[in-house]
Amino acid sequence: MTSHAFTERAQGLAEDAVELSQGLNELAREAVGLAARGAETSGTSPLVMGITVFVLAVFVGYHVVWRVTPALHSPLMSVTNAISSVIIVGGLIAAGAGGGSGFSEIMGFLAVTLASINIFGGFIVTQRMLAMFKRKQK
Amino acid sequence: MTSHAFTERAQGLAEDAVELSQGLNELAREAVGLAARGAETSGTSPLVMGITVFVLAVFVGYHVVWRVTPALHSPLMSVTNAISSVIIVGGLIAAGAGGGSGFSEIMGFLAVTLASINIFGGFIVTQRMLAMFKRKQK
Amino acid sequence: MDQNLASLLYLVASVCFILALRGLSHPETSRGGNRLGMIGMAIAVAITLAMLPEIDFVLILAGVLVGGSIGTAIALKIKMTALPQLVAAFHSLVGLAAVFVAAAAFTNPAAYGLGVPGQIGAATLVEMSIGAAIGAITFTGSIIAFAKLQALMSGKPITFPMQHWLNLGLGILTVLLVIWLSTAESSVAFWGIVAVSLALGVLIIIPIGGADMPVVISMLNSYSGWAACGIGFTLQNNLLIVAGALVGSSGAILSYVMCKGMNRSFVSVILGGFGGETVGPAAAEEGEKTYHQGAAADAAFMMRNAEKVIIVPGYGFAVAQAQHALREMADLLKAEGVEIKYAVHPVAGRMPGHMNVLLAEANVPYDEVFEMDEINRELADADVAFVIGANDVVNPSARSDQSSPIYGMPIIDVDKARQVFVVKRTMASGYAGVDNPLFYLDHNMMLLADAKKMCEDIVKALDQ
Amino acid sequence: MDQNLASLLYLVASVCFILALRGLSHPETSRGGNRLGMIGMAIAVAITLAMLPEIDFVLILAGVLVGGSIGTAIALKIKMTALPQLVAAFHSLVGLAAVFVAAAAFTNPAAYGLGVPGQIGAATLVEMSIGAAIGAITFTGSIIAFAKLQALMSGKPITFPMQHWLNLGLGILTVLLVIWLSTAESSVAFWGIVAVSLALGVLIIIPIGGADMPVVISMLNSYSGWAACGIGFTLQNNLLIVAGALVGSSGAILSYVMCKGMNRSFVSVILGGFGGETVGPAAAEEGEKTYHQGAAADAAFMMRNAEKVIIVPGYGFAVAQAQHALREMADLLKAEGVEIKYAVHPVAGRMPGHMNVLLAEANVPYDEVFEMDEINRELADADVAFVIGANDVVNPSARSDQSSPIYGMPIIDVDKARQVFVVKRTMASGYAGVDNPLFYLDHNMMLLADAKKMCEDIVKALDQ
Ligand SMILES: NC(=O)c1ccc[n+]([C@@H]2O[C@H](COP(=O)([O-])OP(=O)(O)OC[C@H]3O[C@@H](n4cnc5c(N)ncnc54)[C@H](OP(=O)(O)O)[C@@H]3O)[C@@H](O)[C@H]2O)c1
Ligand SMILES: NC(=O)c1ccc[n+]([C@@H]2O[C@H](COP(=O)([O-])OP(=O)(O)OC[C@H]3O[C@@H](n4cnc5c(N)ncnc54)[C@H](OP(=O)(O)O)[C@@H]3O)[C@@H](O)[C@H]2O)c1
Repeated sequence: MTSHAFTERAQGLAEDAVELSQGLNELAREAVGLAARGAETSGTSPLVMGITVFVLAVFVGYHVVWRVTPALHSPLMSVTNAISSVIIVGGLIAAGAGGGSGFSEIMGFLAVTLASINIFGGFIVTQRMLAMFKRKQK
Repeated sequence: MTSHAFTERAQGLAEDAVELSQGLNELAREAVGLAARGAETSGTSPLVMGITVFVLAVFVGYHVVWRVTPALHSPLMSVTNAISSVIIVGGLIAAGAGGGSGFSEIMGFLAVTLASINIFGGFIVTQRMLAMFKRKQK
Repeated sequence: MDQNLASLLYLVASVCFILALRGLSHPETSRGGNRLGMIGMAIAVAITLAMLPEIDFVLILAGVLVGGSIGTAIALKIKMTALPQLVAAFHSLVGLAAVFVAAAAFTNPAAYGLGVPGQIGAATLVEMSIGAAIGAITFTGSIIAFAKLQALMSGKPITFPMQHWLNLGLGILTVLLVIWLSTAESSVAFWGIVAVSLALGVLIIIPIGGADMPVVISMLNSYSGWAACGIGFTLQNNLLIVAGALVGSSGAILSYVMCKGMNRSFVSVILGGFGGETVGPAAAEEGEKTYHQGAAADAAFMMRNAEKVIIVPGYGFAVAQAQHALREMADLLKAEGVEIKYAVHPVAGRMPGHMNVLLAEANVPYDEVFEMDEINRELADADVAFVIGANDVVNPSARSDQSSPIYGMPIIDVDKARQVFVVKRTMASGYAGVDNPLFYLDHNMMLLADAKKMCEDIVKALDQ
Repeated sequence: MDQNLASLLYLVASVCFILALRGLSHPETSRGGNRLGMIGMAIAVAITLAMLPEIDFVLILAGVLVGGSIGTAIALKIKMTALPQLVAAFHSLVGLAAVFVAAAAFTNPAAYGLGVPGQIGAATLVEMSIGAAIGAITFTGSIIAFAKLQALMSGKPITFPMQHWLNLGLGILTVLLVIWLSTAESSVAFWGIVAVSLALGVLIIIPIGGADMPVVISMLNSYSGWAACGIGFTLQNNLLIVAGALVGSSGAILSYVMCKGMNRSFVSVILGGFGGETVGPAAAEEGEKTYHQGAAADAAFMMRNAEKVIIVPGYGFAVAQAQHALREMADLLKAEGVEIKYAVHPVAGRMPGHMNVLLAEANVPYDEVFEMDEINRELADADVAFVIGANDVVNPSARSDQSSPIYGMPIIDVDKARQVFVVKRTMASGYAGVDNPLFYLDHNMMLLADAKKMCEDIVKALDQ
């Protein structure tokens, strides 16, 4: 191969490579665009979805609670107490995350402990109360 | 510049270009992965979100409708009739889409027309009925 | 417009719809509620238009103008006695619109952001076909209901052998077509689903008797809601899902209320075949029993001298359009110091709340109108119970006669009043086709005449 | 586990919670409801664990075991009269748990899929700090409420000049810190928010009188729900949002019910300073008026010969723990053919539904216990109204005396009964600090003694 021919081939190769890289460049840009679009057309953001769920849940809560008979308002307080301890979910994630910093694990552990007191305490005390409400024996 | 030197430079360039294109390749792959991940960690699919909204809305509907006074059950029928015509939304999209096939535009037009009959008819007849319900004059 | 902003505004519209229904918990708040419903609809339309990339206004404006003016004209002209038919007719339109929307989305998925034809997701296709199928059933079903109520078609149940098997077969066929559609996106499958569902709508409703149409209408009301939900899932639009769920539950609850008021099961209504023969059982024993027959003057005399009169309207009152005449009669009695109350049974008439609307139309204040449970406590104190065009809802055999087909249905205890008058044209039985022992009681007097005519005669007698 | 499956199961748990509250609409369904609540919680925990990429079970098990056994032990031992304190104590724990979760998410955001420290989104930071702030306020606020109810601290309102301005200032400071946090993700800002909120919780509750604590507890109940919502938004977890919204509305509605029952505005309760002086106005006029005083034997004689006795328990009944003695007394009377009914005012006692739980504890069947509106229709027919430890809720000046601070509050009309007995220890006034004209009526007899002691004495007198 003459050096000239070699040079030419090398140049051709280089040109090819540049072209290819340009193509790839475009592809990458497209992919990034796609990623952005994907995030966008998955449409509504999680925050807005959360708000939708929240608003509907407030309506449900409002109506359900107004239907609770006044005689059971004390059990209502204790059972909602237990239910609000569902934030134990947040504690579990931190307590169970192996790779976390020690601090966040301790926070998680404490959250799980406190929420557990509430969950067990709340449901059991509610059950004790409700078990006492009896109809007249006939 | 000697031809040798030239060749070397060309080769170097070619190698660079290949490397670059490889880098880009990786980037593109990463971007695609990201796009996929983005779609994934946006988390819950729209279908599941829809089901969530649906379940809560059924609870709301159940409670709200049970609170309707029996005296207003006829207006309830006509107003729900109007409300269900909110599918006009679907008709508007087809009727207004410039680039659509003629057929889908006609479908859209018909949907908009029918839903409009219902919306206007339903709300107005409800209003007529409700306007008649009067308290005793004192 | 930003998708998030649009979603939030759609949420506002959903809340408007919820509050519109909540307003109906009391007549005072109901008008505001209806206005909120309109606002919600306006928001929904505005947001949708603002979200479109480019708008072809011509078709939209044409559709809204044509539809809007037809709707307005009908709503302003319709007589309150024709409400059941009107509602049935309107339902059919919603159903058909749902079919059209599904068809538009199927043929032009790009406009809805659902991809290109041939590439629509399987889940989307299923949602779409649910919307189209329920819409089609609602359409033809409501048309049959309309025809029966408007007497364009006999109210008699149309039954034939293997009917339920045929319906079951068509149902299975629909499911198969949906599967085909979701795998192959075949347009034959799509239109097949629509065609089969249209047929199903007819077949489901024809075996149901004309008088059961109110339950059917509520059921179809419910269906139209679920169709909207189906479209909502297709378009990933929460507003449609919420609105559809509201309407769906409303219709279901109304059907339930009616069935309970009639003491019949929903299934037995839907399986049909009820209400064919109306006069049968009554005629058999008629000869043996005796009843008192009276004239307008008797009723006028007794009521003028009463302290408390309770008026119980029923279906015949609506048929006779007697509301204004009755109101006039009540006014005269009130002027003479008689206390007047109206008692409305939950299934009096042919539609839930039917009597209330008619009484309201005649300017009867709603605080003079009482529900069954409230008034039953007072009937023993009433001097006169004036039953006008009602029959089954005051039939005491529902309380005591275990063999009666309406046994267990709660009734208005008019027989507890000191004197009862029953206004109807003949001694024939009512909707349920059972004889009414009330007519033969010693303290009851039959006023056999058209309800409106009788009220006018009593007014004349009172005037003298 | 797939994210979508998890979301669906979380939805199932949400529905369980909704149905748990719905069950409370009737005592019969309430037990099943409570069980559904437990199932919902179990599902929530199971799904969360299944979703974790790798689990360190040690800490979790330790937490659940320690917390669970403490909670169970407390719940099994607690006396029903100490319920208000118990609920307050439990609230404080939920609040603190919310703070811990927020702190964990702030320091280890990766575990929650919220990015890496220093890169948390601004919206997430705001949601997080709302959860932490409300949680911290709930924590300290509930502790103060607990201390006041348990008498670890004087129930007197603690007020000082500029108090409300200080609270306002701290509130504004919190908002500024939230803004700082969301822009700079500074951990100083985060802990600052927590610290200021802890202080706010104390400052908001100390000016409120001990007897207003029930309203406060409900309000804090509501807060704990909103805190859960805040965390739910942070973690994009719909279950937390739904559960939080349920609890939030429940607490808000209970506060409203109590304020309406007391005819006071929520704002006036929260601004505090009420309930400091309890005996003031009563003492002034006491000398002038005369009242009949009786003994156990008088009450026993009258009630034995009565046909219908209506028993009205109040706060003193709870304090004296008289429920079992009262029940014994009622049993003896029933054995002699006397009809016994119990009347519970919506704000009798110190907690909504307080009296109902105590009566239920003493095995009084719930269908003998009536609400105010129901029983007020019957009081004129009652031979004896037996008021035990109640005062404000039977004070007739609420009906007639426009100058009374409790004017307009609905009351149980015991003065309409033929004979009234009031059991209390002294002639002092009740919670609202106003004199009670009922005591001086001619057909009323004061039985001045501890409620439990008096019931036991009446039992003895009846036994003879
Ligand atoms: N409201 C609903 O939503 C609903 C839904 C489904 C079914 N239903 C059913 O409909 C029935 C309603 O009971 P109802 O007591 O209102 O009506 P009904 O039992 O159907 O009786 C109506 C009576 O009115 C008389 N009548 C008809 N036209 C009259 C006229 N022009 N002037 C005077 N009287 C006339 C008829 O007797 P003559 O022919 O002798 O005059 C008939 O006996 C119930 O059986 C109920 O189950 C109601
Ligand atoms: N239930 C709630 O949710 C709630 C919430 C907030 C506020 N409140 C308020 O609490 C009040 C409740 O009314 P109420 O009539 O139940 O109670 P009250 O008005 O507080 O009166 C209770 C009475 O019980 C007497 N008493 C105390 N200990 C006693 C004992 N050991 N034996 C016998 N009597 C005893 C007291 O008189 P002596 O000291 O003379 O014995 C006192 O007058 C209302 O003013 C209400 O607004 C209730």
